[in-house]
Amino acid sequence: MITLSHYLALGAILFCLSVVGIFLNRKNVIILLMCIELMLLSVNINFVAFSHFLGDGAGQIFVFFILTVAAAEAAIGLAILVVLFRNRSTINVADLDALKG
Amino acid sequence: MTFELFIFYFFAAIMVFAATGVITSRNPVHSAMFLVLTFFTCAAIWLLLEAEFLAITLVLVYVGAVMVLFLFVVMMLDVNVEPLREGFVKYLPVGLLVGVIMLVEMVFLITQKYFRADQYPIPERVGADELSNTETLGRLLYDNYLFQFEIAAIILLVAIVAAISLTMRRRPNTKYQAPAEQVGASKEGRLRVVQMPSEERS
Amino acid sequence: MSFPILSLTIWLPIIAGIVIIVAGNEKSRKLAMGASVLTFLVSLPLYFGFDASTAAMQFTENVAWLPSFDINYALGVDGISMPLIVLTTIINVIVVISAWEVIKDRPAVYLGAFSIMTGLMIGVFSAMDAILFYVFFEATLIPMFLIIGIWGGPKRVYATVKFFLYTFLGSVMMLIALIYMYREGGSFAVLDLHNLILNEQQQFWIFLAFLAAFAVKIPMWPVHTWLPDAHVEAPTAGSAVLAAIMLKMGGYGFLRFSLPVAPDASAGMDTFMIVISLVAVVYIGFVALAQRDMKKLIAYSSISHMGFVTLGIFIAFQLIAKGDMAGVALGIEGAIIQMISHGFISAAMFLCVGVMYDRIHSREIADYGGVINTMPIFAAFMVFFAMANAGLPGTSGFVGEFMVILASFKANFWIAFLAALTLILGAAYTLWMVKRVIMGPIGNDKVAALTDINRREFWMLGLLAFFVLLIGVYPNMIGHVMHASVENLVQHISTAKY
Amino acid sequence: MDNLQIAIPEIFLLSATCAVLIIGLFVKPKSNTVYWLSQATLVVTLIMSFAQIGDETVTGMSGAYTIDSLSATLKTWILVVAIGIFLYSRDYVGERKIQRHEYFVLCLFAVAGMMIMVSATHMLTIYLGLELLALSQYALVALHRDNSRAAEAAMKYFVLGALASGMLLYGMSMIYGATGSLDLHVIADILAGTSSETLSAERTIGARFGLTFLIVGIAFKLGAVPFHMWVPDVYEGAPTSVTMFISTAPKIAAFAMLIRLLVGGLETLSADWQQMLAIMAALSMVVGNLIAIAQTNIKRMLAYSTISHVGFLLMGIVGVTNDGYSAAMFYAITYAFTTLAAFGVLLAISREGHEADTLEDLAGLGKRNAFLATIMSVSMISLAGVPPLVGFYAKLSVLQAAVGAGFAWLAIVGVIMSVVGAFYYLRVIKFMFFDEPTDAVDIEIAGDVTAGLAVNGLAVVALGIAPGFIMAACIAAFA
Amino acid sequence: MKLFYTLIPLAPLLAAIATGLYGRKIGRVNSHRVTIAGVAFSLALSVIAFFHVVVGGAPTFNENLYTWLVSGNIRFEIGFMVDNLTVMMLLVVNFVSLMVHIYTIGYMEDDDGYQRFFCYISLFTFSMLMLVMSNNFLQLFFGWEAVGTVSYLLIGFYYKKETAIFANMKAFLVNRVGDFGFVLGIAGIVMYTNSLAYTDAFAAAPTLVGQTINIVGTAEWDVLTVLCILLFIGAMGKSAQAPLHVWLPDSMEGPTPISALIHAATMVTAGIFMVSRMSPMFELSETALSFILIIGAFTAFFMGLIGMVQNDIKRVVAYSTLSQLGYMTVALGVSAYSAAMFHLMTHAFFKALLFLAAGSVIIAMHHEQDIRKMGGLRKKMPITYWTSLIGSLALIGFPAFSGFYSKDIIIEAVHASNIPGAHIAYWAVVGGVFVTAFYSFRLFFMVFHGKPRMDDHTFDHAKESPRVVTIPLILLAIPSLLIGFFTVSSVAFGDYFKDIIFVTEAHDVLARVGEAYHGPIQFISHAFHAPPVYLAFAGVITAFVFYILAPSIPAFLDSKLGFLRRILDNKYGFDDFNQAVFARGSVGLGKQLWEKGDMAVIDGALVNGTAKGVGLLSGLTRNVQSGMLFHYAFAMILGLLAMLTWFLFI
Repeated sequence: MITLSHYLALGAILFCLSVVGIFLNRKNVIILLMCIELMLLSVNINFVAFSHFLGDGAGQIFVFFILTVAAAEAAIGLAILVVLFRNRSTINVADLDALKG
Repeated sequence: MTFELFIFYFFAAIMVFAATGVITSRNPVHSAMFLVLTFFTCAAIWLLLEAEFLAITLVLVYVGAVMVLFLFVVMMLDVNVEPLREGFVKYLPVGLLVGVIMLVEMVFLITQKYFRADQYPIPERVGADELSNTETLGRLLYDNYLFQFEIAAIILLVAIVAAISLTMRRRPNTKYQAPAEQVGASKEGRLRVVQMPSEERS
Repeated sequence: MSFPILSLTIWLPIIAGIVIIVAGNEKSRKLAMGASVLTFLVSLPLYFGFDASTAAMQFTENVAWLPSFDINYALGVDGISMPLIVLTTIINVIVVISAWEVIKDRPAVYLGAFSIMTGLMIGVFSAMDAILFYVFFEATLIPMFLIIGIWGGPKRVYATVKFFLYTFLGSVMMLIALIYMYREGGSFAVLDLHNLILNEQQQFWIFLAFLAAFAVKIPMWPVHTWLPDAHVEAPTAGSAVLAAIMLKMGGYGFLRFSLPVAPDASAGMDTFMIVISLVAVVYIGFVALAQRDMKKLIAYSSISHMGFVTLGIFIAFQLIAKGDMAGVALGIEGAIIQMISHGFISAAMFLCVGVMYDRIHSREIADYGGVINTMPIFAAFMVFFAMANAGLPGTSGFVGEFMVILASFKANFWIAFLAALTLILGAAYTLWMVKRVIMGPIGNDKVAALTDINRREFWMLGLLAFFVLLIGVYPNMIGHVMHASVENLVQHISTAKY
Repeated sequence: MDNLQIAIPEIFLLSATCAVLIIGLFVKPKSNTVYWLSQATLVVTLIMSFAQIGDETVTGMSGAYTIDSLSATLKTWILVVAIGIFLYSRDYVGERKIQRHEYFVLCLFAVAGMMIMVSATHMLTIYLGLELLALSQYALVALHRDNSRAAEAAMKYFVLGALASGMLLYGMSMIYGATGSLDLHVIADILAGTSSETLSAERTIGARFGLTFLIVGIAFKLGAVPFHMWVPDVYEGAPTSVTMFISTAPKIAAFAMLIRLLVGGLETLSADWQQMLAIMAALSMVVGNLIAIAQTNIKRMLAYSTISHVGFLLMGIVGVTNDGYSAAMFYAITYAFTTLAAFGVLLAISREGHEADTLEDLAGLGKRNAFLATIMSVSMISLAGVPPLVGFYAKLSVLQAAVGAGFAWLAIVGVIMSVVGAFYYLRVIKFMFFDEPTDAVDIEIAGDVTAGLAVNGLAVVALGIAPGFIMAACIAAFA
Repeated sequence: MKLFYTLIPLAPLLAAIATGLYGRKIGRVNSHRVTIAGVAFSLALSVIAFFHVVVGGAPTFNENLYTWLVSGNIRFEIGFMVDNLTVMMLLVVNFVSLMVHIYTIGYMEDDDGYQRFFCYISLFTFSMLMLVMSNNFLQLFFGWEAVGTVSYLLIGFYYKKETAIFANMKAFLVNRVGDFGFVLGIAGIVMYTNSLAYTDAFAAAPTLVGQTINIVGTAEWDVLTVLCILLFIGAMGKSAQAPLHVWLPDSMEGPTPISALIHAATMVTAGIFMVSRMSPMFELSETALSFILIIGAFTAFFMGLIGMVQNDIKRVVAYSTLSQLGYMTVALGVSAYSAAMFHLMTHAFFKALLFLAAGSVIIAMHHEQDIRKMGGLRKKMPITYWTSLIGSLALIGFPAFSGFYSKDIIIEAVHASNIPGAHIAYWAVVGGVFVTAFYSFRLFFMVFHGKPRMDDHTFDHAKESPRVVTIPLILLAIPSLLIGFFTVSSVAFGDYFKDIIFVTEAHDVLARVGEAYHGPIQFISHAFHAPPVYLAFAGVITAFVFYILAPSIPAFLDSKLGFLRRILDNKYGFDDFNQAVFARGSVGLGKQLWEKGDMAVIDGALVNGTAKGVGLLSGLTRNVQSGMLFHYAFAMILGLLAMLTWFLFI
């Protein structure tokens, strides 16, 4: 039988993977955006799982909104990416070091 | 192991694999494709959780729209894939260490009794009163969560405004016609009569 | 409530200061003069209307200010604070005189800043609410910071930042202590803090916190190093006010807070305090001897003299332990008189240096010599103030030192011995400077071209000389007003709090 | 769906913003129409919000939205600060290639997001308000499209912001899972055991687990160490007007979010979060003040200063007392308009082709324009916490809260660090007053901006002398 | 009477203020008129007081003028005590001061600082009067310091002279060393009596006998001894007792009139006066008396020796002053206070005379002070010559001259005393007689006899000084000659000091000496039975031989005993030692403390070090802000991880 813990663990694994991804990825900003999508996915899994096990629809509603916002976020993120690329001709993460100190 | 569990593990395994692929692929296009795979398996797992509406939405909205957007940008920017993931190996131990410690801690906490089955009553199907998952969500959404729904709409509006204002630009050198201006041209705007003193004859 | 005379003395100069700044450079001098004289006149009823027979706070005002914090706008003076207020208003007049034609760069802002600072300093001495006290205490830093920074010498930025941070660091510790006591006692009223029951541990930490604030301000060795820098770089009047009044806030703080709030801790720490006071007297005395810059020398001499203040205050506990209650008052009153007297003398000394600086633009002793030849009247003043600085009987400089030495002898021979060394050291560094600067043949062409002091400078120095003499000849003028208050303080600190 | 009227200011604001958005398409890019319309929108919203102060607490929208004196007061201040922001940034934006139309519209959306955050008592509403604010801000930072630093800042802000909201969401999911509700009132009741539903001890621990992630999200929004890394880069990279926007009003909103989540929902778990907040507060004060010393870019310096002030703000919260909360609220409000004045001056001395963002740009300002220099000094001294300016009372109140709650060590760290902090604030004054000007160009400021700055500076002084009424409002918010 | 006595010091003070503030306006003549009138008025009042107190036998006047300060239970008063002792001092001070005032008119005739000088000497007179009239320690100390200050001003009167301004600073500082002890002594008295009034202190003194004070380690010291020695340190400074004598010879840089007034007749005797005044205390501590005796004996003999080799006319007199002060101190040491006071009085007259005479010579020599460049002035300056002779004879104790009585009594008293050290002291004072006679007449002969050694021009123009100079000489010569004769019976042996000076039975040497005393004439004849008179003759004769008959002898001795001469020339190295150790040592120490302590350690290491450290730390920590997005993310993740771990384990 699949327990709540199974889903939560899966969510945790995804969460950690995305975290590691953000840390490891030093080349491409797009991958970072994808990692964030992964993280949101892990949250969504949690919400859906809780919603299911609590017998409460609010969790699923939350997921619905997260999906919406994530889409908006992706749009803005990619727009920024485009602006960045136009200015720098690169989306290399390691090149984003003009601001520091 | 029940069949359900098998299905769960099956999709979970693919999902973890795909997610790993997202963060390790050299080519962003591959990453995107892996992400698509992740979403698909996730949708499958959500089906296990009886969240049909969300599972479908995930595929439609995410795979259908968001990921396409990603791929579009990847292609548009045409970033060369060439440089190997320098530093990847160098930072892998640290990243893995942190990731693993975090994972261990989280999983340890999650699988502790806090979230074990005995804490949660036997799962009931959402909206047991004969309503489908979609209908249940719909009622909730347009009844209890209308306000939030409106806010979400605004957020999307912001995204539109932002995306357009950030990316749309008139190239300075492109030539285009402006009929309104052309029609509204008047001689005052075009012609200037200059008075000059006549030159003395020498 | 009677006529709010304390509020008037506080706010009159502050508002006048703003008016001066707004009015612009043209009118600033006359306005400042009027304001300072008016402030002085307003402060006079404090002295003449003072009831010397009681230790209770007088001229009190109490208005709820920040009810949510339990902070009140509470003012009042007793015999300890009242003379300091009058001192402040007098020095304010002198500052205006001193700046009259010397300050050419934005005089309105300069005079306005001094005027505002005067009000704030009076506030420090009259605040009867701990937070109000703190507010005034800190607020005085701002105008001084600007005065040194804008009108100061070449290294002014270093000096003024050092001054600000040094004193700021000290006083924030005091703030924590005040808040802590509020937590314990539920009141910020100074008199309530006096009666707050605190155990040994609490008193110890509170004492240390206050010490951080006041030791820096007064300043005690080894947290004195901001003072020479600040003095050297400050414009003349800035040095004068700094030495004459700002340092006194430290001494006043000891009397108003450290002692009554944490009497047992003060008693426990007395040896330590006495030792560092003596270090200030002796060590700094030697250091002053080695100075080549007149202002630095006077600054060091100030530190040394302030050593007498702390010595006089903390000798009290040794005497209480011995059961000699008469000496307790002697030491504390000596300390207060020393503060007042030093207010006049140090201001005078700095103004004297300023008079020379205005003419030659150097503070180096080596750049002078034989000033008496070209500035005989000035030289007379300078020698007079130097003698006062060296503690000559008949001048105010003697009174406090004498009383403190008397009190310390009662406590311990060696304390008195070391303290009395100032008789020699103080005379040595002051007179040596006088010898090199004032006496002798004309040192160089610049000195030869000097002109003697004008009327303005004469009045400025003359006024100070008058007060120096007055207090020297009849110190009871100050002494009698502080008796009851000091007795009360002695009574308070001689009984353990727990 | 009930009690729609409680959201009237927000509804008006959003509707008006949409109207402005559309009208903006039909006006000439150089006209100030959009600006005036935006200001008018804000003013009307301000009046509406102000009218709500003192009303009794009403919760509506199925428990998702609450109007109480906390929210009404904070909204009022957010709007006041926003009006100032618009005023100061008008000419700055106009002179640069920043689309002023979109700028004001996005700012208005962000203001709406803040207002939603302030009133939200439902985790979903909070999230949406937060995202509305955040997305607008990301866009605003990048709005100066030709500025590669701005783009970099926006990218960093975006990635880290998304990461933080991911963590926040994770925490929300855990709390939802543990308590079975998203409504913070319900959560509070369940956790406190005052609800009909009771929660097993184990599930309470689950909520605590979620709390950890929640704090990350909050701390990120506030900019507390170690979740502060975005702050300096974004402050420096963003156009100054946007930096001003980010550094002022959103802090009030973030404070509100903190209060709604941690106090409104999870106060029962305060034993857990107060320690964490205390450590973050200490770290913020130390790191913020320490690194600020080394800065030469004034925007970056103010960024680190912000971080340190967040530390102070948190100091008020750790006491877990109403006094402490009101102290922190006071801190947030006064911090916002004090910083506003500082940025207002920076904007006033910037001009086309010249950004005033290094300390050297301020050199001799006292001689070039004594008025601006005075406003800047007042702001700096207030931020340093020197009486009698308002920053002192803010510090006093949080210190009092911390000491009262037994966090004396934190208070001592705080005051020592405020001395370190005083150094760099003084350095600004030093450049303005003690140094000679390097730039002789006259500074021209519009009359209304002058008036705005004057009022702003005067407020910092006057509230220093009589901070009573704001303080009373803050106390009333938690009464 | 209060007002009456108040006027005595007030008159010169007012005169001083008048000339000080308005000197330029009222002019030179009026300046000296005002001040002379002030002092004369004061003198007249003193005379009245003399008749009132001494002749009329009025009880001791002891009243407070006003309360200076009240603190605790201690009242600081300003007040006067007038008794026989005071009156004697009043007369001496006012008389000498008046003489000096008059003399100054002539001496300072050409000086720019004419008015200033008169202001100073009047101020000095005021200070000295305050000192002697005081009825309490506070006022005593005031006068004590005030005379020191005016002395400072006067020594540095020629402020352009490097040596003068060095000398005045030195004088003040050395005096301050004495005052340092003095103030501690006063503090001690306050500690034990809680009062500053003489009467209280004297009344309490017997109760202090046997009490001890712990000063070093566990050693218990007798309170009175400690207090008396501390007070005496003050006297050592003011009365120039070794080793605090170093300022006096240098003080000769001042104009001659003040050398007469301050450094011979009045200020330097303040110490002697003070100890006599305090006799009820000193008397109770034999240790202190012994200490005084030794110091005095040392000063009397060894300072005299230095006088033998000095060539500056004023310095010779100055060293003679040192030596004579030593005599007085010795007298104090053996409890012969009356004798000390007696010698003080006679010495005041003849030493003032000698100084003024020297000044007169200096005027004639156009401010040349080296006696090797003088000689043969006897004919040129008869009045100066004769008055000098009287002064010198008085100084060496030539029988019947006033100095003879006082000095002889002291020698007798020392002889009769049996306190520790009296034996050595006796030989010192007896030896001192010869020395004194030698250098006094060396000076005398070199100046007035023999061949003129100055250039002809100077010699030709040398003439007797004007009347304003000579009249004071004559007026001073009279008491130098006679005062001893008239007063020895009452002052030294009689009951002039009645109860004022207190002497215990055991110490009462004067009573023992007095047993053999039967009037002044008899005293002279009695003196011929003892060595001092012969030693004085011997000294004069030796001087005559050395400097008139056979001037080659000194040169010969010089070549043989050069090292001795060098020791004396170096004044036993006191000055060099002070200069090297105290002066340079202090400045050096100050410099070290400043540079190493203040600047390096406190400011450099601690203050700026902290600032630098913070700056450094700041520079380091800002590197954490690397600009790299993944680092930022990593920081957040680490933060989260830390919080999770915290949550897990706590």
